[in-house]
Amino acid sequence: MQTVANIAVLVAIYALIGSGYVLIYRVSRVLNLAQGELMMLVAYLLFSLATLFGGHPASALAGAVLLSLLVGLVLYVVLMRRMTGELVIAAVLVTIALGILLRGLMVLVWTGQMARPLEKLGWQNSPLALGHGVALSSVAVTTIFVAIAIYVGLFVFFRYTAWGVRMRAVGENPLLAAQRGIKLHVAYAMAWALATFSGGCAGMLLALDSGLDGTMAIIGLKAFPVVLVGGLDSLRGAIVGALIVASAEVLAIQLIDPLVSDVVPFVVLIAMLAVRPWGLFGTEEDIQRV
Amino acid sequence: MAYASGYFKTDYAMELRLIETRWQKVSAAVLVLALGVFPLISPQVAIGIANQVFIAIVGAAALMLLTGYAGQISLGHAGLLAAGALTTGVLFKELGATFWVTLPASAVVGGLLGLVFGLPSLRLKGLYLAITTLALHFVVAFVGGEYETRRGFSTGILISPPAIGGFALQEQQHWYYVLLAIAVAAMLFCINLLRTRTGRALMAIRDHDIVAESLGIPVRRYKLLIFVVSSTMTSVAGCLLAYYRGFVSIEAFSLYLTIDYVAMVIIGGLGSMLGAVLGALFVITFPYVIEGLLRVLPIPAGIANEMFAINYAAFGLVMILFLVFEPLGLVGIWRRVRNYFLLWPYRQTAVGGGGG
Amino acid sequence: MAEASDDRPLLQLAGVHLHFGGLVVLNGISLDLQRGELLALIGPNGAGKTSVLNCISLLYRPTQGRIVFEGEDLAGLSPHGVARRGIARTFQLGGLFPHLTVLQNLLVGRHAHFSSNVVLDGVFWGRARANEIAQRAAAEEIIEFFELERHRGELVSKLPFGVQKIVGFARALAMEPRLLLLDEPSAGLNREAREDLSRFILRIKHEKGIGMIWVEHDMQMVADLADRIYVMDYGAHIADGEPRQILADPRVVEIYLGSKGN
Amino acid sequence: MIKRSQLMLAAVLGAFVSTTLAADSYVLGLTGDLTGRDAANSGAVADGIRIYFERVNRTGGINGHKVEVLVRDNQSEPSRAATDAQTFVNNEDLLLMITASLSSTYAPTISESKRKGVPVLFAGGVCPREVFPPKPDPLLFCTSGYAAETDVKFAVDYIQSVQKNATLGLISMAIPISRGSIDQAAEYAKSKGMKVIGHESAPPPTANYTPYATKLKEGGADWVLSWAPWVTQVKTFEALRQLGWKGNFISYGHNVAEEELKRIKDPGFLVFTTNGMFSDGQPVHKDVLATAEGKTKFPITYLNEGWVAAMTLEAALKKAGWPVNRAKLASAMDGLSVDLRGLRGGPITWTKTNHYREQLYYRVYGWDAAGNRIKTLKDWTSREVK
Repeated sequence: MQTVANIAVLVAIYALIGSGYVLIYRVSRVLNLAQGELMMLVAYLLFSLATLFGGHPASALAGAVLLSLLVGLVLYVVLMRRMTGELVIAAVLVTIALGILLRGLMVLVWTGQMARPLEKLGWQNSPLALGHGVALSSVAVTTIFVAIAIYVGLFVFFRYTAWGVRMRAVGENPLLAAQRGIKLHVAYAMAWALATFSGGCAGMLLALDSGLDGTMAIIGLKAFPVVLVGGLDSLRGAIVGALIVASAEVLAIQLIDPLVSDVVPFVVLIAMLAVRPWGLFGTEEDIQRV
Repeated sequence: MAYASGYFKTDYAMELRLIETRWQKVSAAVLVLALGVFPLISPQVAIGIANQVFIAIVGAAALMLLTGYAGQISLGHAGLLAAGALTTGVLFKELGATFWVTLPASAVVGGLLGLVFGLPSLRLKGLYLAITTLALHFVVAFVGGEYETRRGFSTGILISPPAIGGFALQEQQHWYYVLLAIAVAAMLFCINLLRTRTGRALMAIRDHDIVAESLGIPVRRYKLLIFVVSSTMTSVAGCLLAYYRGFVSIEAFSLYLTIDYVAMVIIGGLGSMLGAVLGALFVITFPYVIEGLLRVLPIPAGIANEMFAINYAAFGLVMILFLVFEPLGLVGIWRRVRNYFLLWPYRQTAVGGGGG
Repeated sequence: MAEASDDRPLLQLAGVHLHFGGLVVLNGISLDLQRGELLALIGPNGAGKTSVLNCISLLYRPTQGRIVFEGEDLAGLSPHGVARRGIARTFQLGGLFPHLTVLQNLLVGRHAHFSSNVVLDGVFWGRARANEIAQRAAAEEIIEFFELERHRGELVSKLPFGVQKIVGFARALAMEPRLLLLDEPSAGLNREAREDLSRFILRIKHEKGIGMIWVEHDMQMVADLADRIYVMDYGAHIADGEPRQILADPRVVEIYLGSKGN
Repeated sequence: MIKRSQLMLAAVLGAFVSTTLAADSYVLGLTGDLTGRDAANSGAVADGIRIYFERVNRTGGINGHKVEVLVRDNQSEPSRAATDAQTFVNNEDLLLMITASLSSTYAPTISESKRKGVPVLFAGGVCPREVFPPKPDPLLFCTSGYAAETDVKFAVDYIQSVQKNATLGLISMAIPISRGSIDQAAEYAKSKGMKVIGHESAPPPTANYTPYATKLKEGGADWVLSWAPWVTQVKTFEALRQLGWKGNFISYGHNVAEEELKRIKDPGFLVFTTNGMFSDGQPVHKDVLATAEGKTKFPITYLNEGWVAAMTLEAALKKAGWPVNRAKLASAMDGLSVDLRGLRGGPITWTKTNHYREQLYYRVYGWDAAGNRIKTLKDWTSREVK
């Protein structure tokens, strides 16, 4: 039972990080390899805000959420906007370079030491007994709920709101969408803002649960096989991918050898690339398009 | 590409010369002289940097062939470098093999791995190909890591310097000439490849693979071929790196190394061998230049440690600036500067750059 | 080029069908082409003319039916194998390699005539060097034939569209084919360029004896040049025969008028 | 355009000049993980050494000569370390290299040092095999606290002295050195008749340690031993507590341990270490506090390891005298004994047969919940180094 709970937590983390990749890819066909650094940045922003407003945890959290949206927006407007129409691989490289830049800046601003935003917020990460001998930390439980909430929110947004539908249209056929009067740059900017927000949530929750240091960026990369297995342009795929990879990882730890857990996601990924390169829920023609 | 008037070609063989005019002969001679004299007058540190540049040129040229000319994007470059270094390390440690065994062995292993890395290219393009090669990188890293741990070489394998006829290659100066020769040979190989049938076929595949196929080019075979050629070169570079550094450790071949090499071909300028050279030069010397700059500027000692974060961030920033503002890379800048001086004193917009 | 002396047709299509999912693109196309014959393939947009060419050069695999070239069924070949058997083609939009010069584009066309390999190419030794010189001479003949001398060293992306189309034509001819597939070579050309094009087509037919399937919209050119016309609509055969007879055929007139009426 | 290139040239020349003009001082080169994943450890070592020699230079230097420490960052990446080492050994004036980073950087450093006969001091991270008796490498020396095999044996013995029939769980980080040591701990504990329930190994970036903790808890461990980088140790412990695990956790006390004990405040979380904590309140600790105040971004308790290295280096340079060269310094280090005045349980003594130390002194610290302070659970215990 505990194993199931552990899988659920890891699925939530991977799905949240994965949503960041998917949102940007789906709308603008750019693979954002700075996702790990962005979630780390948002987590550090939370840490700084928590230090500033120690007494008002809610305002620190709200501030961090707002800042995450703003960071995504600014990044698009200042940087990624210039990459529209360039080679896809050039845009991807820009995100890699952005990751390097951000990491250097974060070391400069926050040093490389472990930061613990939870303490600054004045909260306790107390264990919750969930019955049947299952226990999880309260932040871990929160992570599951946040992941569900964000995914439900995203599904509703894309299905029922005007801008959600427009963003989908842009993702499917930017030319046609532009002819219909949809402002491409607005759609792309919103995708970046949303992706930074949902990835940033993963970063904040991870930091609240077990602290924050330079390795978080690499965790962002670890979630990368998840979205590839699920399909780069599908939110549903990200959930299924997270489920597959997280289960494989946790079961490998539990049943085989913990050492294998590190390679498992990539083995799953290679198997998927060999059989169905566009992922479980991805769209096939993407391969021709890029 | 005759710069001076009064130079005429009288047969097709003349067109195949790499160095044509007197002006080109003079500049080539100056370059050879400068490269030859450099280690005699430079401090050890500078020779060390030059040596790293030479090895990087071999690796960057290999990646340039693959990505810049054949249009196949690979993020497995560090894995292939690791394969060469590891082959060298394993053969040296387990069998005491000499340089004359390890170098060809690395080439063979690289070639075989190239076949494996190339297979996905038959089905996948662009981003998906990049990701597959990335996944293969992790496989190589895992295998290497397990080997080192299981055999108890967890902190890396120390390798003795290569001995050529009883003469051990140890001094930076000696390495310099050897590595320079290898880098020049690699460049000549690539340039020759590109001006002949193979190179044209690669560029045709990059620009229009379906058309290339209907012109009688076996596209799949050429894709595999270029992966094998590029991987062999890369693996040889890995072998050289192992000997030059005197150690092999799988941790030295992280994803960042791949990024360094991708940066070399992008910053240098895709689709140009000169770009591979300039890119290698730029990426290798960049941290030293930044460090030198920071050292010249008055910086309080207390934040000395931050210097390295600045260096790191600056690398990211420069890469972004290149990608956004100079997609043609250093070669683009070089051509503009060259054309400016060629046409001086006449003001004219740059003419199409065919060379490189 | 070995002149085969048999009187079998150069190319034979027998009941070729091409389906994409539920969409029927070609519906039982059968045709014969003799050596040195110039066959014009006409029909309204979407009739499946280019698809016929794509089936012959194996860019599409026919769902059903046989394509036989010089007595050999093409079904077992790859697209580059078809090209090496002596079938060359041009593309509607040129299909040139934009980052290569005119000369390099032609040399790519001569790919199959080289006998070097990657190692020899890399060291530029022996056969590789001799090949480069010999093939360069061969390419130069083509350049002369198409009067492209002054564009020889230019990047094709910098050339006007009309010249690009000629280069595409030249590249196909550089392959020394026995069958040439021309996909709307005159589209986008002005009158003067069309006259040049007509001249080239006639010279190829008379001087080189190459069989050609020619997809064309310019009925005047077709009437002037073609030996025979093959009319298609909705992926099916409508009529074929002498130009004069076909262009007077009421069914053909109706297809063209009808399509204009739409 | 010209201006920028001139500036560039000046910068490059400047870099060379600044490394070659310092011939009237003792020049040392430090390569450390200043911005990588071990930055909290290595960066603090580098700061300790820097601050120590700043004071030495203010008060007249050593034998009348100042000490200059050139610092380079290797991010624990072997290739960067190789570049650093190469830069250092090619600097004719440089006497010795100090390394403070993960063991992945040792091979390149050792390889370069051998080429030019430059002595190396390992001042943070694990001591390499080459410094241990009976035949240490003549150029390699180590002051750092870690001793891998001896460490885990001490810890196993300690657990057994507290609880005779403990069921022992083990967790390492999936890096070779940590995995290897924990494997040794498993063997040793089994030979001592303990029940060992497997060896978990978490990869360096792990999003969630709960799966590992689950396995340890469900295996029935009442003691868990960890010898790994701090993150793995503390995150596994925290995950175990989240699962409601009630046992005791003993882990190696890196220089962050003192601050972490104060943060965690859990009587079941113990650290064993060779460095005394500042809570001991020795004069040397007060000295460090007074000297380093405001000069480092790290908590001052992190600096002990760097301080030990700097004290040892000062003694070595003093002994080597002036003028000095690489060989002379190396031979001065052979047969050096440095009193660490309470930073450690005993002195550092190097001999021809031992470039590590002959005795290791361990202490176990834990949290005194009633007194709300750090307490010593077991005082200095010495172990022979063989």
